[in-house]
Amino acid sequence: MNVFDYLEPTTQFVIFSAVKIALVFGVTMTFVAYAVLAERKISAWIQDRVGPNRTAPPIAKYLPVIGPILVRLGMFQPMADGLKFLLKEDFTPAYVRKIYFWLAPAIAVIPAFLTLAVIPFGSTLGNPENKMVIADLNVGILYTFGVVSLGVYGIVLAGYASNSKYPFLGGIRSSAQMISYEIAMGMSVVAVFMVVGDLNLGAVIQYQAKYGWMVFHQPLAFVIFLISAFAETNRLPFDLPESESELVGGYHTEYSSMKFALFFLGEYAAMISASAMMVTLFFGGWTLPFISEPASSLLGGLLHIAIFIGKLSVLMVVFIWVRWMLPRFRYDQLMDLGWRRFIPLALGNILATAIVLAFISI
Amino acid sequence: MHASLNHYLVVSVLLFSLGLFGVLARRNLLIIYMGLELMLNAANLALVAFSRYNANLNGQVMVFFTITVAAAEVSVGLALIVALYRKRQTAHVEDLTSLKL
Amino acid sequence: MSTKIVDRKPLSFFENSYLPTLVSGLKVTWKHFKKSAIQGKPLTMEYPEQKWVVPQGYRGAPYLVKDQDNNTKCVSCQLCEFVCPPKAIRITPPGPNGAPADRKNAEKSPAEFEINMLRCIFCGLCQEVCPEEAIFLQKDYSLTGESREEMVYGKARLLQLGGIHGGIQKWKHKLEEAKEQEVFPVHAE
Amino acid sequence: MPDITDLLFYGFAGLALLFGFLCVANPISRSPVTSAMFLVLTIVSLAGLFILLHAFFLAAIQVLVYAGAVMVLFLFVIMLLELKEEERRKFRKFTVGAGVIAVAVIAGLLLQAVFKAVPFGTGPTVLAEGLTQPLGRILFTQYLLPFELLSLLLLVAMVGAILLTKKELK
Repeated sequence: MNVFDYLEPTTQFVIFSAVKIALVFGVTMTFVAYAVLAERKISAWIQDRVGPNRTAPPIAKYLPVIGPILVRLGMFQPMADGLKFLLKEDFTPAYVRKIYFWLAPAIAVIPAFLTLAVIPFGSTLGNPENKMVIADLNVGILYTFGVVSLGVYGIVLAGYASNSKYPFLGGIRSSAQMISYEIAMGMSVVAVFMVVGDLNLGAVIQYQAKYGWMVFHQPLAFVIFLISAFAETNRLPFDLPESESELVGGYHTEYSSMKFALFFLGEYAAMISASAMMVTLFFGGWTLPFISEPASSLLGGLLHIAIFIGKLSVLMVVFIWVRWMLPRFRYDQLMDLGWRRFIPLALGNILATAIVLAFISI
Repeated sequence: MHASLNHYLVVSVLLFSLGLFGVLARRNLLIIYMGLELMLNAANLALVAFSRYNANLNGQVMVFFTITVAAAEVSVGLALIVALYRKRQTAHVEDLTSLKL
Repeated sequence: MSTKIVDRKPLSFFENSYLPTLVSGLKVTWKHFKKSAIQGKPLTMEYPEQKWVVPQGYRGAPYLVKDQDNNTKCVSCQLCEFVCPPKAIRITPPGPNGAPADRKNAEKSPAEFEINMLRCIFCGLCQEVCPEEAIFLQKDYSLTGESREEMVYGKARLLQLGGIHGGIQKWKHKLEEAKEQEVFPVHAE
Repeated sequence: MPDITDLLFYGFAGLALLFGFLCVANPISRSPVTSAMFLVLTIVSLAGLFILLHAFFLAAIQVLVYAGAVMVLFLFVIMLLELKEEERRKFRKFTVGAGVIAVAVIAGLLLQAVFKAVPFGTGPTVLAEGLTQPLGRILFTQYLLPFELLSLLLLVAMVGAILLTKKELK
């Protein structure tokens, strides 16, 4: 720490930010891998199956009690999955539009990770200056929406580049779906920011620490945000862009190997960032009702990060669980839900919030 | 040389010229439309730069309005192109020569 | 016949809110989750450790069998080769100078007897047609190999896998069947 | 030595101009999708310039509305119309020549105006900060009427677009 103090403030900032970026990226990647495992395990359990329970590296034998349990839970499966994706044949069909075909998976992944930059995933670590957020923007939420809205390009371009029917339909569907639900999503959070009075996500968390979680202030906004998040991340019941029973695989029908894995990664990273947004906006971020002060010690800071990750995990389980609860929506039903129910509801919510706030301020 | 108002204005002018070139030289209605968007964006850049260097937020408000109007304009314009395409099966200005549909 | 259009019951406001569907979906998923994750009773079996109990009359892989004296029952008549629909069986007869059968009541045994398990459709016609009851569909269902050549089972392998088909002596049950048919049930008409 | 914001300015400006050029006059591809993608990149670079001008709100809006919605609409229409035929047509020499001349004249005029108006490298030291709150305040006080009118304009545009794209016009 002392060596650090001799450096210029700018250099310190750059180094600290780089470390944070690397850590967040690494943790998110790990989280994605284990989210896939959780998805497979929970899906298996809900379908009366066992799920991955075999994959074991040679070291698993030497762990006395915990080894077999970890293997049973499939804890080593993500490594095998990753390796498999890397080693599979990377196949590019002859009729695709090559440049877009190669670019699309990358474009699908990047926005999901960029969103994480503004999420405050902890209070402070070490000294009070070290805020646990990569970019403390005063337009945090607008940045998020801007970046999320770019996420659609990956899918649309994948559909266009594949130059075949099903991916094309998937791409078209996804472009309309994402634009529609973005509106509902944006409208729903407007009410939240009206209550808080600041666009900075850190301020939102401070407000919630003081007055209780936003989900109790704005339940309707939360419901709309949650369901729109399902639509934005192409999760069931809104997975129309990839719906395997209608469009084979939708936009990623023609993809294989690492390029397919990137789409997969993008979907889960988008789920993680949507969950992180929900934790921050509606569930008090890193705070708990009895832990609301920014941490003074290193341990406290780590505890806050752990709280954040815990809340995130719960929401991820919700994402996974809902997949088996509801059948897929029809396309017209999806549009109907977005345009004719959620947007008016969100607008009404804004109006009601404004009226209540006006009365309070008088 | 430090970036000043003029730097931004020059970029804006060049961008505007590129958009204009697109409108004049391209034959595809959609790309002509993109040229228009480019010109609008160039104007936006100039307005934001003016706003910044005159310590006055009016320019930014103007840009806000421009973006909104552009969104409305694009939705109507694209709807027109789609309607035209339905009638004529083309979005190519050279093929759209008659006054009546 | 014309299509009958059934009127759907219009959904009430409560049903339209998706809430009942959500609750019932949660109920069903939770029921299954509880059963397999918490009580640890999934429907599936863990294959290599737990094995499926093969039912009577299961038609698995066809193997050659030996009789009670450990002699090859096959007499190389080639009926199974002839009847096999996918042409999975190939028999090389011993020829005029071939080795005689290793049992007394037979003239010859096959020099080579191959079943291509990749072609076999487990129809059981070979078992049906065999006059010597030398080939039986047994209970093996998991046949694996690393190459196509490996999946062509030779005579030695088939005999070893088939083993001794205990108790069955040639023609014995045919005799019993014949005896049964001699005693016609007399119906009082 | 130029500091980091200047470097960023030259970077973003160069990128914006490069992508803008590739959007309207791509020497390799005539595909409208390529043009649209380069326009998206131009818009994102411009958002970078907006950030350098401390117009954070507008930068976010630029990406959100232009790149996220308007350009997706463009792509949607391009894919809907399946514009394959147009890709193969070549530029005509005459139109390109006329275009270049017209553009050069207008650009020259504008540049001359720019250079005459303010000498290079000067300007007031007090700079505007395009934060969300002051922008919102001015929007809802001084510019309230235009703001409300805009909402009407958006409504009209929405109705118009729906009517125009309907299958049969009555």
